[in-house]
Amino acid sequence: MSETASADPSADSVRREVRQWLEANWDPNEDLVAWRNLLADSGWGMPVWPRQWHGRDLPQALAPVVDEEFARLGAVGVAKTGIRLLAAATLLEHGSDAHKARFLRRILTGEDTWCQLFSEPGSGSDLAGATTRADRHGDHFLVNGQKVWTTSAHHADYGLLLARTDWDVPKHQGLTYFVLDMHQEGVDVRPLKQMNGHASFNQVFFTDAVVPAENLVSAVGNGWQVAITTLMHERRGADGLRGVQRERDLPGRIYEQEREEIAVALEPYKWYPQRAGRVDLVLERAQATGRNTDPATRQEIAKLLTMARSAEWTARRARAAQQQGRPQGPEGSLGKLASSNIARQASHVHTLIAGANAMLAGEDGDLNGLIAEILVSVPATSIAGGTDEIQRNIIAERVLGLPKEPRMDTGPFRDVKRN
Amino acid sequence: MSETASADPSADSVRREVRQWLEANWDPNEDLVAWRNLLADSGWGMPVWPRQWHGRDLPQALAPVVDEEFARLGAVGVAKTGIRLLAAATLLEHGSDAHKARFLRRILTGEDTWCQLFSEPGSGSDLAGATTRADRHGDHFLVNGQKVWTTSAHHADYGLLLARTDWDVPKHQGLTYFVLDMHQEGVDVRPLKQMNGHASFNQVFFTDAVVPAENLVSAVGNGWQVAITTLMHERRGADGLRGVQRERDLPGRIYEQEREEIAVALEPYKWYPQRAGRVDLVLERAQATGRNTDPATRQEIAKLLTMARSAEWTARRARAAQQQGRPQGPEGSLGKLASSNIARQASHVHTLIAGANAMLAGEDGDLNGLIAEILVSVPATSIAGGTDEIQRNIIAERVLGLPKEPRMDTGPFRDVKRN
Amino acid sequence: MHFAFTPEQEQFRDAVRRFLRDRSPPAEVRRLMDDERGHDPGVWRQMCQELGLGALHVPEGRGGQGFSVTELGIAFEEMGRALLCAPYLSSVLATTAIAEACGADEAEQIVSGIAVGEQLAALALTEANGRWDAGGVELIADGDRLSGSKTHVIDGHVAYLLIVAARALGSTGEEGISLYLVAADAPGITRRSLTTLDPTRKLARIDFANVEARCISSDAAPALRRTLDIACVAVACELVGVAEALLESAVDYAKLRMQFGRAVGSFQAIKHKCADLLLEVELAKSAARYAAEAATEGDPDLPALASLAKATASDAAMRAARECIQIHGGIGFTWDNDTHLWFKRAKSGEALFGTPAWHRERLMQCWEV
Amino acid sequence: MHFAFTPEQEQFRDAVRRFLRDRSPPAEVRRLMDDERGHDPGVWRQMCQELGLGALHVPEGRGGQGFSVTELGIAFEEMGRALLCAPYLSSVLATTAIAEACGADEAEQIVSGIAVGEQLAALALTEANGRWDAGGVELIADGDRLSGSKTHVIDGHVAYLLIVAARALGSTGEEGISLYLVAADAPGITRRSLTTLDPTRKLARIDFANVEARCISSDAAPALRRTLDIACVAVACELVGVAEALLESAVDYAKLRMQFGRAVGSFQAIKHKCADLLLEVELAKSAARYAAEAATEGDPDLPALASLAKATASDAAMRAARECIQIHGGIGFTWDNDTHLWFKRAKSGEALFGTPAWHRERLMQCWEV
Repeated sequence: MSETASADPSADSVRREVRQWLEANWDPNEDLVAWRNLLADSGWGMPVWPRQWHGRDLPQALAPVVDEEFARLGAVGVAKTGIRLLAAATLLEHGSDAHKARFLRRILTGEDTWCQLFSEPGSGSDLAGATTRADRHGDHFLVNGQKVWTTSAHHADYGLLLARTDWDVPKHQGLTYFVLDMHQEGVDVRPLKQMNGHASFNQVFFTDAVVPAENLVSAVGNGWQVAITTLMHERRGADGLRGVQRERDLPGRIYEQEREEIAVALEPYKWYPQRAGRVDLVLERAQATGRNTDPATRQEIAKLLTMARSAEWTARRARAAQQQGRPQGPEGSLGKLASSNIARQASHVHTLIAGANAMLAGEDGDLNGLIAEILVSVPATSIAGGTDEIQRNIIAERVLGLPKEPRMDTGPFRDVKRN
Repeated sequence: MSETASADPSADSVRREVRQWLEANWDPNEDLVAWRNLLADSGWGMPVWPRQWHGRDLPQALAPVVDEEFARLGAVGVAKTGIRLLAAATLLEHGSDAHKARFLRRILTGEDTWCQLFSEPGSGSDLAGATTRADRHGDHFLVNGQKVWTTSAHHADYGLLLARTDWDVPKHQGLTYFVLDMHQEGVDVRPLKQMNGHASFNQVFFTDAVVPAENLVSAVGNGWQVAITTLMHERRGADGLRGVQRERDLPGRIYEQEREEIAVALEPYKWYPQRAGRVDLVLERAQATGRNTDPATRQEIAKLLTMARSAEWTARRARAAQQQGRPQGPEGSLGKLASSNIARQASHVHTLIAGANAMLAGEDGDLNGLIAEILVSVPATSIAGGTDEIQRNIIAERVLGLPKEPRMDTGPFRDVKRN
Repeated sequence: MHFAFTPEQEQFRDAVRRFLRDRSPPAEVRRLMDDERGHDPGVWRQMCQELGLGALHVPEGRGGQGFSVTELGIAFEEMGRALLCAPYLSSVLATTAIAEACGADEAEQIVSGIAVGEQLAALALTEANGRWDAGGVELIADGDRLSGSKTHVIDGHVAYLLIVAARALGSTGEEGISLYLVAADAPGITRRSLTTLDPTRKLARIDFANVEARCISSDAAPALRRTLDIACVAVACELVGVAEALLESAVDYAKLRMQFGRAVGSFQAIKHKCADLLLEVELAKSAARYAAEAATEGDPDLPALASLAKATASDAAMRAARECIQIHGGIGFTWDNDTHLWFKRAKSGEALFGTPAWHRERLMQCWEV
Repeated sequence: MHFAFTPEQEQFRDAVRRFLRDRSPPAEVRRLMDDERGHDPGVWRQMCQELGLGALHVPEGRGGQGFSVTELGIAFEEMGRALLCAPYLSSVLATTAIAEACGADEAEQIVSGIAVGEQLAALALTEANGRWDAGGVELIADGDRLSGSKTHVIDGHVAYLLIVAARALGSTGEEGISLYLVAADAPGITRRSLTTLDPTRKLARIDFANVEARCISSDAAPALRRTLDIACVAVACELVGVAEALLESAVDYAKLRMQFGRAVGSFQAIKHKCADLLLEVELAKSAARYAAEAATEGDPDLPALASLAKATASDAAMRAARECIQIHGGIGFTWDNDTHLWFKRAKSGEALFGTPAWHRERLMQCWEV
């Protein structure tokens, strides 16, 4: 069975309908937000969402048809950068109608940017061990504590906040899920510099930051269930690169605005390709330096390319299986683990190829320092987004069905050992 | 500081004394057992043992002086093959005077052979989980159950038996340590064939095997402490090859008898060198096949030789540190883990060198099947004598001081999950 | 390129798996590995006639079943899982070589006999130098007379029909390589079973002393290349099956085996080993299936993809074999435990048609690195 | 061959360790890595004058302290542990080259200035081709005039005395290699600091345009070989120190860091990683110390042992660096955590004087495999 979408009886009618609508409405000189408001009104921006909330209730299998028609005309879609769609998916599933009315449209138009306030210095692999506290004071909560690894916090309007409201119950039961307004005095965002010199993430400090009770997304104490929704959507998006990138610079006001939006959103991610080891550069570097004639280096290159190609084919097998209607499993963890191995091997190969020049960086380094940046960025791959160890646990327990470890953190959270 | 023994004030007098005694008594045409009885009487066979029990109370540091004098004349020592000296050390430390009087002399003369009845099918890594039971019936115990991995059980006279006498206390507290007479109807020894076709070990089945109460080595329920003594002595001996091997075939009746004894004792171990990967054969095989000209194979050979040499130097560092008086630690586990890695890499290298011939065995295989035997013997290295995983636990906990895992087997043994 | 099987392909897999579960359980594998022939002729005929496994991927016009290498790969995955003892790999080598080297009519005539399981055939290629390519052939064809020795001939001890790669006097490299056909009982042929590390795959040495044979192709290097590429893909799929069987066995044991009051599979040392192994097996599976699809679709990159698949699947199978023994602990290296049967197949598969390192170098050459 | 240190050697180690604990804490490392010179001249003079580290292993008759490479190795282990920023490796290269290449009197005169920390010297060997051997030299000596470029010159940006490897016009390979001495401010010399991956080890590029220099050896290949062997041993010891520091940091963190209600070091994934790392570090330590002893004892196998040590220590240090970050988790790749400082030293040490793969091949050549 091939990868392209199967022929569904209604695919043709959907295609006709969206094509007609786009031909009647699409204008590359429209203002970006105005156009997206039109998309939100029509439901064509998020066709699989419910009709009530800016969608058209289309089955997932028909979404590619709509995408194809947008692509055919080069029509811009709703905003998809950052974690906005994780926020939207979480609110659609767990938010009140008031939340949906207030937040969803501006998520789609790109007017509001969101960030995810889950990880903490003391709870990295163990997200449910969060110790940022939210204490009720009448109609609002006061938040105190610290989050970390928060991409885009410095220009986010809202944050998805997981905070502890009860210390006397087991840790998963004492968490609550809020929407937090980032524009307030009690929120202090500071960039977090990495070993490669970039600052892709932030630390966020809360000092009596205020969340009105109406911003509760979960019931009090029920935040972990909501967080799982967010994490599930995050993992689902992890098999490929997110974000729209147009093939060429198209003319028109709306494209200019979209390019600017994407540039801002991608800024924190600019070292991500380096982190992945830049497998694409290996052959040209080997040939340019003449290291392609060294048999030991050739073996290492072959191992790398073999891993990279096999991982790509594995991802495509998983996607094809999904298109046949099999449920998506934790293959994301396999892909993530493969990426770590590939990045590590790529870094090893780049070191072999660079030889003495592996000691240089910046303008003096190979490819104007890019190779050095690869060498000092790769170590993050096996940690960020869930360590290799966590991925192996997920694979072993959820795919292979191996038993869990005995737990030491089931009592009241107050008594659980933590830093 | 060098490796040779330090100059102790009394070294010279010990040397004079043993030399005089040997010159007066040593006769290569003596009968082996008769000579060893003389050694047991004189104390020169085990000079660091107590005077009361066939020794001379010499400090460990002076033992090499005695060895050197024996070697100078080519004088045969006491029997040392198999696990007899582990048995002796355990009895010296925990046995009654009656045990010592009954067993020690015949251990030293080689008249009695011993085996170790610890491991069971259900308790491999987890020795203290033994389920072979010993139930008291008046003045004796009846033993039922099964042991495994018992080297030399088929010609052993006595076994060191660890058996469960109490199922209602935590597992380490319900074990008792016995001396079991192997020559009885209730003991059934069967060879255990390995994947390489050899049978170096036995299974031992007990059906109402009888142990008189006077053969209790530990107090009832205190067997684990005694077992630890045996295991500690076993680990101490693990850094090199045990057993005496004379450089050449010396003439004389006593040498003939000794050679026969050694041949019998070493028979179960004949595949051990294959298990270790036969690093010594690598260079000549690479040169004989011309694979030494293949750069990828050269890298793998270099990695192997580097590991092997470094491991050897590490063992010598540990020995030198001991000679400086530092206590022996769990370096044995480091050496064991290194051996696994070396054997695995050696097997890999032999496969590369053999090429297509790696598919052949027996007379058709390279070196008359020896290479094939290496390839199918190596997997045992990382398991037998304590798996790599157990070694890593020991290294991490006892050398690096990392915390232990939570235990799931601390309750009454009856309730502990087991196979 | 297809990344999922069709429902028909899945049904084919189920049929092969059911058949093998029934006819090739471990006890039968143990019986046949001690059998001189190394297979059960009745079972093999049944596999040919009921499942079409004798020449599955050969075009119908050339005596085969007309399926693709994709289906061949499915069959090999299953045969590896079940550790089948049967002349299936020798049949792939023989039928592919004939289908590639002969004209359609002749191919149909020869292949159809093999396809129904009545004739066993073997490709005699490798010689004392241990090479698996046309360039390594040293056996001499002087007119229609063959002189020299072949070794590592898969099922060469039982095949009646021998397809022999030979070299014209004075030629070198891939030039002057012919394929000859000769019955195994022709005068001047001596053959002898070799003792193999893996007793489930039998090999033979065959000596030719001025043996009269019939030339079926006088420029056979391209046919041999294609044959070996297909055979590498088939063995890669087989090794994926081997690796999967070992992984499943390890995981099953890790769930059952208790030590220290817990299933050993709850210890991260074991758990993470299994996770890493699953990743490696899944990557190898993708590589082997992609190579099979590439052969099906006539992808000119097949030589590279076949090497990539063979190297990856070999490494995965050996790792699975080592780890499966390790996870079983002591019991894992005993004769009565089945793990060593798969271990030995993986080990012999590592050397068959070239080691992983050799295939990686070939991959780099194909890709002109 | 000695496998344990003497009490005097242990005392020497303690003295160096105490000194570095005091004068090279991480904050000082961070200060000096942003410093243009890359070291604190006062601290370096003190190290030379109090601890004798400027020319520790050079015979007294040639201006050194007359200790052996064993003591040099001890110092380098400690300097690696502390990630010292100082011109100690450049001093080893320079003083060894001079002691090997010059007559005793001249050597004493030059080395003694370096030994007391008053003169900084650098060996200018490597060029654009990135090679670390005499055979790679392309810079031309035409009479007493040097023309060409050197790069990756350790401390070349601050050294006053340059020892330059040059080639006679028309010579090839290891023939025709000379060593020249020239002050860094001589007319025709241009030098420039290079941006380095590891900011704790500074490198420079130095261009020579018809520079007048003094020849101190006209057949310098043997001296350069010996110099590089000693330098490889020294760096191997340094990398052992780096690896040990990283392992200790990882283990300490694993004991403290709680996740899921337990110290992460109680999880086998972390625990076994640490155990494997300890083994690799101990093996590397044995290899580096053995090579140092071999240099001390004049073992003719030194070239092989130096390569073995360098390859092993590089691999151990890089593994320790990767695992130390991994065990720290997210915090491990932040700038404020110190791990990356050691990581970068390990990474640059991997490439310095040749990668591990290059040294393994050299080892095989030395051993005539």
